[in-house]
Amino acid sequence: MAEFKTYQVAAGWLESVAGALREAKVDVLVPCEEDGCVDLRSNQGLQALPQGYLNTVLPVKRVLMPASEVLLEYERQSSDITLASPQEPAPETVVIGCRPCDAAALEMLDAVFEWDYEDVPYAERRRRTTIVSFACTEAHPTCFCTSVGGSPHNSAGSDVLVYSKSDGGALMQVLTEKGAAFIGKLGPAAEPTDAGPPAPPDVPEKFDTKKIKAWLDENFESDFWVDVSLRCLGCGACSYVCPTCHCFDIVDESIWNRGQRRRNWDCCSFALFTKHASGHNPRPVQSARCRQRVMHKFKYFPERFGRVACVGCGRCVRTCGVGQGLVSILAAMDKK
Amino acid sequence: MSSYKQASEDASGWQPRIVAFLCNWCSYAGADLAGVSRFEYPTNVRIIRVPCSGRVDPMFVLKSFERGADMVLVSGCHPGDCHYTTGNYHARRKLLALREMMSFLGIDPRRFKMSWVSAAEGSKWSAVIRQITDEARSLGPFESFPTFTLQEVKK
Amino acid sequence: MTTVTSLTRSLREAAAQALTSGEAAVVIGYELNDGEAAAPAFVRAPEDAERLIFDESCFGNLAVYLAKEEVRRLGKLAIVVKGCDLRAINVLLRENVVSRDDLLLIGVRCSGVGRPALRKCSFCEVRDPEGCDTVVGDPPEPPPTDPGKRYAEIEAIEELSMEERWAYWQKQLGKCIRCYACRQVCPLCYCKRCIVEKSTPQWVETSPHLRGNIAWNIARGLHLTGRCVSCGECERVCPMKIPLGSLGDKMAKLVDEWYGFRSGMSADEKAPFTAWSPDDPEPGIL
Amino acid sequence: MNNQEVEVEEGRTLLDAARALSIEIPTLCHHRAVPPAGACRICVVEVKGGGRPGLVPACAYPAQEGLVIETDTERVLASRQMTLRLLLARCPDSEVLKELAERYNAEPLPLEQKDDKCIMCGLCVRVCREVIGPSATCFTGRGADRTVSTPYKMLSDVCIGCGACAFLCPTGAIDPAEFCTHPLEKIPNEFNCGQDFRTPIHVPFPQAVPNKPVIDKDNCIHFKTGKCGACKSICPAGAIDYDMEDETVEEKVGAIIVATGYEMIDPAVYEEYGYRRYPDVLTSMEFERMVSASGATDGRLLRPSNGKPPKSVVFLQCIGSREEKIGKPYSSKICCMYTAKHAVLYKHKVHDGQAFIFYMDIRSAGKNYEEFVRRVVKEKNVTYLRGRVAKVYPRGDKLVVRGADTLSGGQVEISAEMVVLAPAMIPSSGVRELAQTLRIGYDEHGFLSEAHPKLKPVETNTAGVFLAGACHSPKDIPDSVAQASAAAGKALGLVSHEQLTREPTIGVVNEQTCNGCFECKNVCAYGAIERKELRDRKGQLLAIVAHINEGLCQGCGACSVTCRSKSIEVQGFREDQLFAEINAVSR
Repeated sequence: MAEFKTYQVAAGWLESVAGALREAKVDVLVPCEEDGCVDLRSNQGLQALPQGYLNTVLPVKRVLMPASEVLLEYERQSSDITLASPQEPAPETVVIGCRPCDAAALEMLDAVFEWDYEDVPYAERRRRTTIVSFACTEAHPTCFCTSVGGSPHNSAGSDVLVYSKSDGGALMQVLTEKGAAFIGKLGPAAEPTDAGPPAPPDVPEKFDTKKIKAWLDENFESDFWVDVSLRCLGCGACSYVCPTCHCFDIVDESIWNRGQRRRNWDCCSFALFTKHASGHNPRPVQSARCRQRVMHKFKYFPERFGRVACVGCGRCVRTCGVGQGLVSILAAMDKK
Repeated sequence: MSSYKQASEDASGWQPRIVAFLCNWCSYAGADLAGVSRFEYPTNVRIIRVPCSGRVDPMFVLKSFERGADMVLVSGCHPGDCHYTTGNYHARRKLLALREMMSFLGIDPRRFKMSWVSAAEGSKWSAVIRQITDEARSLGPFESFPTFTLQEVKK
Repeated sequence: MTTVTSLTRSLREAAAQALTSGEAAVVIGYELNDGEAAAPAFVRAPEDAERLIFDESCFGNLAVYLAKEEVRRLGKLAIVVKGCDLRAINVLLRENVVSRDDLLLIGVRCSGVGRPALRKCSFCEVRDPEGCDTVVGDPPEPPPTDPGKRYAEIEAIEELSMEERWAYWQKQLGKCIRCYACRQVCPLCYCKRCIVEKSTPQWVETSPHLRGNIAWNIARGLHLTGRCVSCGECERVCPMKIPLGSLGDKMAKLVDEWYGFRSGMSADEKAPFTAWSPDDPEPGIL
Repeated sequence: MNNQEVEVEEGRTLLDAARALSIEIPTLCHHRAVPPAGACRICVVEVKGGGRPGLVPACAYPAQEGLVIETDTERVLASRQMTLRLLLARCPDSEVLKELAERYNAEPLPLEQKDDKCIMCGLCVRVCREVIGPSATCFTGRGADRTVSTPYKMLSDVCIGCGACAFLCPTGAIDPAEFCTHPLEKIPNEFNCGQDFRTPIHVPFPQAVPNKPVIDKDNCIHFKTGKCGACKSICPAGAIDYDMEDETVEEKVGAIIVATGYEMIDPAVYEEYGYRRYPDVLTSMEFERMVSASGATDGRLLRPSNGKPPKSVVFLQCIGSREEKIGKPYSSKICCMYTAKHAVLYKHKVHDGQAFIFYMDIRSAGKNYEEFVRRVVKEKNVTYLRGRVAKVYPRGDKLVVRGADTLSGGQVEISAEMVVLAPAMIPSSGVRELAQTLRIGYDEHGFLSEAHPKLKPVETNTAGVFLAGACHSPKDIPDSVAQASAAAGKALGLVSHEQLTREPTIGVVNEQTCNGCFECKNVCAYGAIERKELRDRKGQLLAIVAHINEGLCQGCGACSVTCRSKSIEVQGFREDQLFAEINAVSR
């Protein structure tokens, strides 16, 4: 693997690179604020990024694994079925301004979607997407990346890691070939430098994943689950905003003999998630579903892929309407 | 499906598609009477017979739009004449609520019609259909609504 | 840590009393939380009543828990209700979701939640909950604005042209990711099977595309017409910040203007969609 | 009596005895309701033995053990003959007397003839005193001046105007109206279109079913004043009971046949025809009653204005029918034929009379109908004029009918003595309320709707309700009879089975998903939604859900739409079925 350098750019770099990329028909996604809601959009006008935004509402996940995507279209005539791949291949995409935790989450999604066989739609997009993440300059009380082996400067999953400067300039740490290609678009504006990154903001550790794993191994059956899940309403908000949650549902939307097969986000908190056609539901109550979510992230996933399925972005905590969120549960376990 | 399309197209190409839900006792009989009385009306209306206008769920109307209807009509007995005494009163409340919500969302409420046509009003039926077909034609295809569409499947 | 107000203190006493006397097996109330909203608390022992608080951070409409299976398993429920939450409970009583006998209502006199106070609080008519078993707190000061402003927010939308409204809602509903937080947090969305979960036929497509989202929000809006008590929880918990409240308000305004009906004001009224009058308005019917 | 043994109760009279043997004895002053007075002496019989022999009035003479009576001896006949001769001399025009006189070949005595009607029997006086009570009348004057009158011949305020005296008077000599202070309201006879009058107690019309008298409480003196009671005391069968009340009878029935008939539009709204303004302008119904033998004039056709037969009659058809603006668009169907009939009847009554008929078109479809009309035109030389009448106005004692004759293309002016209008048929008033109660449809005119114009002409949309006659549309008698027979057949077919076959399209609840909110109960018009408890094997209550009573449910589907969890399906109109239809028609 080649040696990658760190570069230095002056203010206005973003506009120029975005312009250059769009010239090359590349889809540029950056955080934009609308109705008090920061999200990744292919920002045409590209006004300056939202000031001091904590993170996007939805993680980068949604670029590579859209909330809903067409897998195929079909038409049936008597016995023979014609299949068709729906649309033109995923466009070249550059995501600028996501957070290291989101980028780090991509490695976990990669693990899932390339594990037993390659998930074509995901892999396609992954190959064509460059991730330019912005290192965090400050931490939110709900952040806990450090508790799950991450950090505000985590470079995992990113192609370029950007350390913004107060003057609008930035330090750019290239991490992959894609990253190098991205810097290439900046041309001479990007000068190599030996300057090191600034000190990361402090994110306190809130729990120890090893202790939690150990506890989970012992406590599949426990009143604890009922107690902590009483307030859970069973919506999918936490999973849908989670950078690592990747459960999906396959639906056919059809009219007569023609239809579309779609992959939509799904969530283990839904009662319907495990409901059988018979009406039987192996996870009949919310406590069982909450347990599943925790178990998956901190027991089953580690057992299969050797790392927890959580990057500590804190979205679940911030999003939950009833103050649930993983951290309180995990912290409680940690105390046990 | 394309075969039907051609059938409904005249020289000018596009023809409005109107889905009509008719109560069995009044409007359906009224439409039948229009037939036996030889009242003419446009062929753009596709009739679905229901026991009562009170059987028409707002979802039926919505689904018709999703499936590409340019206009939806629900027709029942005149107030006071419902075969089931109150079905059309319930229909009136629920379906007008739908229309109000459509309008609030900016979904053209003119696309959704209701009428009271009795079993004896064959002429009114044909008049209503002529009127709303003209309106549907002047409104043009209901493109603003996200209908169910597929790219042509490649063979 | 906020200082314990007299309201909170008397609330804790009421809760502890209910638990010690055995009138209730659990008190559903609010407790402190890192976020800006207090979290629901389920207090099962008198000494735990100290966890309970009541202040302007207590947005939540706890009535939603009355229909939750595992909560009901805990035994007889006592619940801390604001006047506005009580309206939802009235609907639940009417619809036989709970029976009044199985319920201990601890009402709190509320001067509005949120900093600044929520819109709904600025013209609240039910600051003093009626029909509770016990009510705590001092008589609240009257709301700053008059109830006439109730529908001011949606009237702004109604004034837009149809095309503008459509553009607005396409953008808003286009954001929906179908996490169903709105449904789950709604005290009145207690169906054993939501219409969106019915697949034969699939009236509402589950995919979060515009078509499915419009169907979903219209279906939900109509199912709540004449029932929604405008507690605003759906809008508060929506991760995509979709102004869902205005859909509910629109229909509330409709039934108010057409049928002189306001939901949840009492437990024995008939919902507009189950009532009728020969001379109901019928504009535009041919 | 007349050599026959007869036994009667203590206190009965010889007359009763004779009637028991059906021996005919004439009477005038006797009525069973009034104590006998033996005033007229017509009923005399001869006592032959068992008592003091001689002539005695049978009506008053008490029957006794061993009496021997002869009713037709020379003496008896001679006595009756003489009595009659005396009475005839007084009342030569009395029909009753003339008839009796014939039987006893009695000539009037050659005395100074009077033309009185009263035979001084005093029955009126007695009934008033002894039965009704007020004693309004009495005999006044003496000898030749003796008359029945009120005291001092003054108008009487004690007379209640019950008319019992007039009713009993054998010679029709008395009329309370002449001496009663409170004016006796005459009650128009509805059946004869008010062309004559009826008593408060009356038989509604000949061939009424049941053919029994009814008391019209609003006009009955007994119900108004508590007095009178004449009918009760007079009725031989004792059938009259003033305490009877109208009662509402509830019946559970398996079928209902609606046969509410029709009314006629009020022709007075068309002022040009002058109905109600000119007495000689009649409706066809009024004409019909007048020429009917059972009508007010006993079938004599007379001009209301002067009581003389009309020399010319003009019939106007389509009054208010086939008339979009102020009338009815439909054809009343029966007018062409009955007008032709009326023209014929007129010619029969007034041989030299002239009949004119203004018509729009002659609708004579039906067996032998056209032939009949042709015959009327040719043989009865009735003049048919195709056109409308513009105006009817009086000239002298006649009416001028001005109209257009579209065939000759000219104005015609006919001087008529009577004008007969054929108003449009309209449904009976109140039929709309009835239809709403029965949940059957009706058109904008109020005619009831059949379930299908071709295939179900007798049925309505509500199972078990059938139509017969003009409530459905204008119909003549044959059509009405045919439809009525069909309706009866349908009704019988329905109730003749052990079990009722029902439509399978009813609601069914999905108990797995029902929330038990019972909002469906609120919208069910049939009370078909019931509560059902779901229990597990141990009998633990799991849930209370809705259950639909198959017998009550009519399958309207209101519950299905109201159900938010979509837990109610209507068989035959299931959601997946309708979904498929929507897919099919919207593509």
